[in-house]
Amino acid sequence: MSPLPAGDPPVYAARNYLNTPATGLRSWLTTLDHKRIGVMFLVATLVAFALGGVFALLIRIELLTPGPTIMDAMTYNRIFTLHGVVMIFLFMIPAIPSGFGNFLLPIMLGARDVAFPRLNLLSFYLYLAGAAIALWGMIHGGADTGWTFYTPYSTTTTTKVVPILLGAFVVGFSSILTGLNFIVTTHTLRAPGITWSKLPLFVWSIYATSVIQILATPVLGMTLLLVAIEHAFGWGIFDPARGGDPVLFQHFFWFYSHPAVYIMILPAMAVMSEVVCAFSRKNIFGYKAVAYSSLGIAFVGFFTWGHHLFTSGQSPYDAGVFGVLTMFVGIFTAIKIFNWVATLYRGSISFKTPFLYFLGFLFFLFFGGMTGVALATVSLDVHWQDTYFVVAHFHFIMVGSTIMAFLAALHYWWPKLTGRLYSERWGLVGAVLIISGFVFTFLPQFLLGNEGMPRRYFAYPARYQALNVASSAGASVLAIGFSVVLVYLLVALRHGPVAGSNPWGSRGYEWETSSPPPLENFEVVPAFERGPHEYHDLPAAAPGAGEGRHA
Amino acid sequence: MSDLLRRLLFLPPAASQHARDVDSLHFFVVITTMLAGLAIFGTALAFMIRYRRRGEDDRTPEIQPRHWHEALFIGVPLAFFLVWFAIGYPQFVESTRAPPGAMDVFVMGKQWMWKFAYPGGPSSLDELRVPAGRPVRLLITSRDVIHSFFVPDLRLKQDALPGRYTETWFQADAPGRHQIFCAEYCGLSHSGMLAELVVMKPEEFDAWIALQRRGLARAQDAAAVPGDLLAAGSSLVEQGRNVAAVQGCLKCHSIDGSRHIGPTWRDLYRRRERLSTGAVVTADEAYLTRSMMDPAAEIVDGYQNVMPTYQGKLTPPEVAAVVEFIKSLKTPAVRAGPSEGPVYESTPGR
Amino acid sequence: MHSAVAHHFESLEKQAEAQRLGMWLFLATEILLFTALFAAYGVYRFLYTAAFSEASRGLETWLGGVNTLILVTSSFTVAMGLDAATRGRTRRTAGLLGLSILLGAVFLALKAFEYHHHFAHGELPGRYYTGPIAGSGGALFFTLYFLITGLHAIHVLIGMTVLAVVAVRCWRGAYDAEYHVPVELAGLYWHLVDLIWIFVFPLVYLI
Amino acid sequence: MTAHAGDAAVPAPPHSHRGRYLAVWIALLLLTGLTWGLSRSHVPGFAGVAIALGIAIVKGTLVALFFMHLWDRPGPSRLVLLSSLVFVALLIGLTLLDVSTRSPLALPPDADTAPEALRRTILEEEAAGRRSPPERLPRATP
Repeated sequence: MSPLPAGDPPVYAARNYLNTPATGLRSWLTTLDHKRIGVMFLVATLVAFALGGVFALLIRIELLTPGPTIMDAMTYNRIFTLHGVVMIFLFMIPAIPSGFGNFLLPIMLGARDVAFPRLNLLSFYLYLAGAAIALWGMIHGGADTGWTFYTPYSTTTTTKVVPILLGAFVVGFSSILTGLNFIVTTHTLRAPGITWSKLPLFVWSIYATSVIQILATPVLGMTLLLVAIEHAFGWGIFDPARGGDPVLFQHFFWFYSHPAVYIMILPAMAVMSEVVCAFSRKNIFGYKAVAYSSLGIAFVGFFTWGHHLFTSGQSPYDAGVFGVLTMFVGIFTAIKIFNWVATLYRGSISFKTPFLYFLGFLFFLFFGGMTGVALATVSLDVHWQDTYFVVAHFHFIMVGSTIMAFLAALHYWWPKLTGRLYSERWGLVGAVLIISGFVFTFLPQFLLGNEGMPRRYFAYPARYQALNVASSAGASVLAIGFSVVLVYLLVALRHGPVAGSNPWGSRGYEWETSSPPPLENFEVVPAFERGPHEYHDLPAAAPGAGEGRHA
Repeated sequence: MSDLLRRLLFLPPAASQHARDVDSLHFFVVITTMLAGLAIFGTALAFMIRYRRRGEDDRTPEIQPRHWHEALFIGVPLAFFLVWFAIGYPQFVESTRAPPGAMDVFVMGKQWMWKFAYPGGPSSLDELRVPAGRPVRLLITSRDVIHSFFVPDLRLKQDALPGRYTETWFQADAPGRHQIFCAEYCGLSHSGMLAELVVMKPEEFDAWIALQRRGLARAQDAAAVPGDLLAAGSSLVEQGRNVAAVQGCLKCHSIDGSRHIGPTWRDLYRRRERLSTGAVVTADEAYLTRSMMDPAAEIVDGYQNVMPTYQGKLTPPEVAAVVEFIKSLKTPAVRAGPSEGPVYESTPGR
Repeated sequence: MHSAVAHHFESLEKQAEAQRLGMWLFLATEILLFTALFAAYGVYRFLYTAAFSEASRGLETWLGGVNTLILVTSSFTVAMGLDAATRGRTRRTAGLLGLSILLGAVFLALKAFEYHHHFAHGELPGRYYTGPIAGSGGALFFTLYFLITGLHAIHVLIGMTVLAVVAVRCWRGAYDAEYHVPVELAGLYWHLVDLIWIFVFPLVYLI
Repeated sequence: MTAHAGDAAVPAPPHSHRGRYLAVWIALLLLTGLTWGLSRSHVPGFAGVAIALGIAIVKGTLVALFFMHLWDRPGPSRLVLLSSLVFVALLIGLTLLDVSTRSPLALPPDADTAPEALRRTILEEEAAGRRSPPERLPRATP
């Protein structure tokens, strides 16, 4: 760490959102403050993440041996279903938009709150309610359908699939309300000076995410409801025995669930655009290209859902249309990757923890994205569909990238959230463990998929064991990494050095206010004259990346 | 070269021309991806070394892209992606359209087995026999939920949809055996839904199928009901074993005492079983018959309600044969000591 | 500043703009909610053309037509109510909204009569279908018929509730010529319910 | 975004829309009658569908533009409605493209759209024993 530059020692804002207007539990649960709601979302999604992580570990332990290891097939089928449902609906979709988005978006716009604070709180309680319904279903037997709920299996299984469907349905409304709030806030509550061309890139990406949330989630909600109706009453909508078309379900499901991948990845890109500028102390290369490519992903992402159906009996014409459109989504991601790398050119790169996660993110995004495009070259998908290759691919692109971004965001904005700094040394240890653990978990799975091991297999032919053991070993490294991060962050919460308003020397608007921010975000309504990613005109006495002093 | 790449990527041996074509695209995709990755990460690494932070008062210039930068960023990857697609899509279309004159095999997936029916009526369970060097068209359907017919060695996969047919085709190079998987999650024993593709020499296949047809004709002559599984002339126990194998009973019920999806049949007859309701029944002929007709009514404690009903699927003689078969699986009660006193019925713990 | 302005908005006008946009976004989600059903309808109508036209011919087209006229009229009265509100005549607004609610109730009553008719003829969704059309097409038509019209009826009920709340507040003088965004938003919702019916009518009854 | 002066913001009594509302209402009533009447004459096939949907689109546009004020109020609201309609078209269009071009064998067995000749071939082959009969779907137990 470099020594603290000359200037005032960092101060912990005495009056901040954590202690105003009150500190009691009641004041949190009834709060309308977007920052507190964001923090509550973060805590709730982290709990969900821990739960999903435990399920993941159980899966990896079970797959250590070709036959039964610690559970029977029924338990295994339920656990991978719950792993998917919890991770996707309760962690990855809400984590960054509802957590960090809620906390940061109004501050980045210089607003005092989101447009509809009551809806915002309602969104949080809908999330809790949906999670509770799903949890009830899990305790009372869970579901064994996989998170994709493919009919007619999902409509005939005897497990508790209806509560899980309803839980996901309710959480969907939480997602819609959050997205609605963000779009209206971005349109109507920007502080003077923040024009559309001076919006932080984080806001652009979250805005694009919100568009998807609003337009895709209702279709999923209706579809899940139809499956629940089908399961409960036998109305025959997707039931082949009653003339229904099970492939139609897959169309509806992926109309949401493919864009949902972008609901997860766009916020990750949002975080990374901020991090790469802040830690290379450099203006973003191609602001417009990066901003518009977010909208491009949101839009074109809707045109590609059929690439999940190449082997499903879908017409070859549809397969062609969806395949070629998928190639175009890849382009928007490529634009971002190139522009981020170009941003490093002639920068001043500081290898703090968030930047390490940026490097991991770049790796997972590149290989996850390229394998995704490879999967869209239809004939290869026929071999890979429903094998571990697909599992590894989407864990790279959705999980790897999203977790990297989530952790980068957690470290980068930790001082803003809590007013304190974490230990950089332990941050390095955690980042190395997590990134390498992730690679070692999922790289073998690409090879398993090549070799032909189908996914959702409780038992497998013995020739796949070596790679499975390798994958499980990687998962244990991953688990250790997450525990390390959890511990040092909790320690930092109490004992970390005081951060001051801008420990990274970032030019983002959110660093202009004190840490933690006051209830109304800014003491006076700010007026910004520069962009949020401009570093060429840094004042002479730059606020350096200070270690800070113990409070 | 391609064999080395295949091994590096853990790809199974390619058993058809189509598989080799797909592999070629695979190698092309992997190589271009790796080269692009090297270029991007190499550049990033160079920047990170060259432009690492040297002091807290580092200043950076503002750099904006020119239009040709962005055009390059879009054009180069798009060109590669479209080339991939232009190779892959025709391969896919080709794999959906069987050449005229291909032999038709009907494939039916059901929980949790594959059934194959050949021209002229013969059928087989969990084993697909085809001739080498001739095109074979598969017409795939399912009887319950969606399954997916997957042969890694042929780079071939096609979902089985209940109530309708999907089709695909292949032409295997040479005699050999290849694994068949179910690739679409279909419930409890999804991972046990395995089968084998046996590629035979064409003349051997012709002989085999002729033999099958003759056997079928004989069975049809002998049996009262066409397609009846009871072959005349064998003992009832043997018939029961056949019925149990063909109907898939043995997929869930072991006959060696090991616990599987359903209770084992070994020593099942006259065993006292605790039901999920708490009641206790003796597994006599009546109970065994009831369990085949209405499996959900009396479930042995600790097992899932997953067994389909066989009402209407088994003829009364077949049911009797299966019961006889189960009865034959009763081992004599073995005692260590001398055979003294009353003999108790063995009640092995579940 | 007007008392209805929340602390984080700079003006009443800005707040109204935000509320209108929020309402439109919500309406977009409603449209997409119905889209899944319309897409299913389109697919099954394509697959079971004959059964769907036969089932459609069996419906009481005149009832559907009358109901369309009723909903269109109720939309008109809501629009007139908003017009009255912009001129500060909120009592008149309340009356017009009340009239719209009444029309909504008539719509639902006719719908209930129609449902009763279907129940009596065994025209029920899915496995409960005992109507005259052979094959799976008839049952699927009625599954979708009940899903679409049922979901629409729920929206009519919600719309009536919203209009009732706004009408009561209008009567009590909560709004004036300057501030009457809630009237406008409730109106938007009601118009959407009308808009969706405008598409349900030809889909279900006419083609 | 620029603020769009809505009716609410104008302090003076705004321009009344009553005449416009009345005209739209009458147009809607007439169009409803028209589409109803045309349906009685049973225009066959696709043309009938196109006419009915075309009239519905005209009616919907009238409601959206005048009752819902998109005519006077440009800006994000129009964009929201238009983009939602794009996605409506997308979902319906691409799923219909699938069913209309899918192999007839992969459609429900009793659908009208599977070409009759092809189905007959299959049935004949089954009868001739060249194909084994497809097993009947188990009816879901009520």
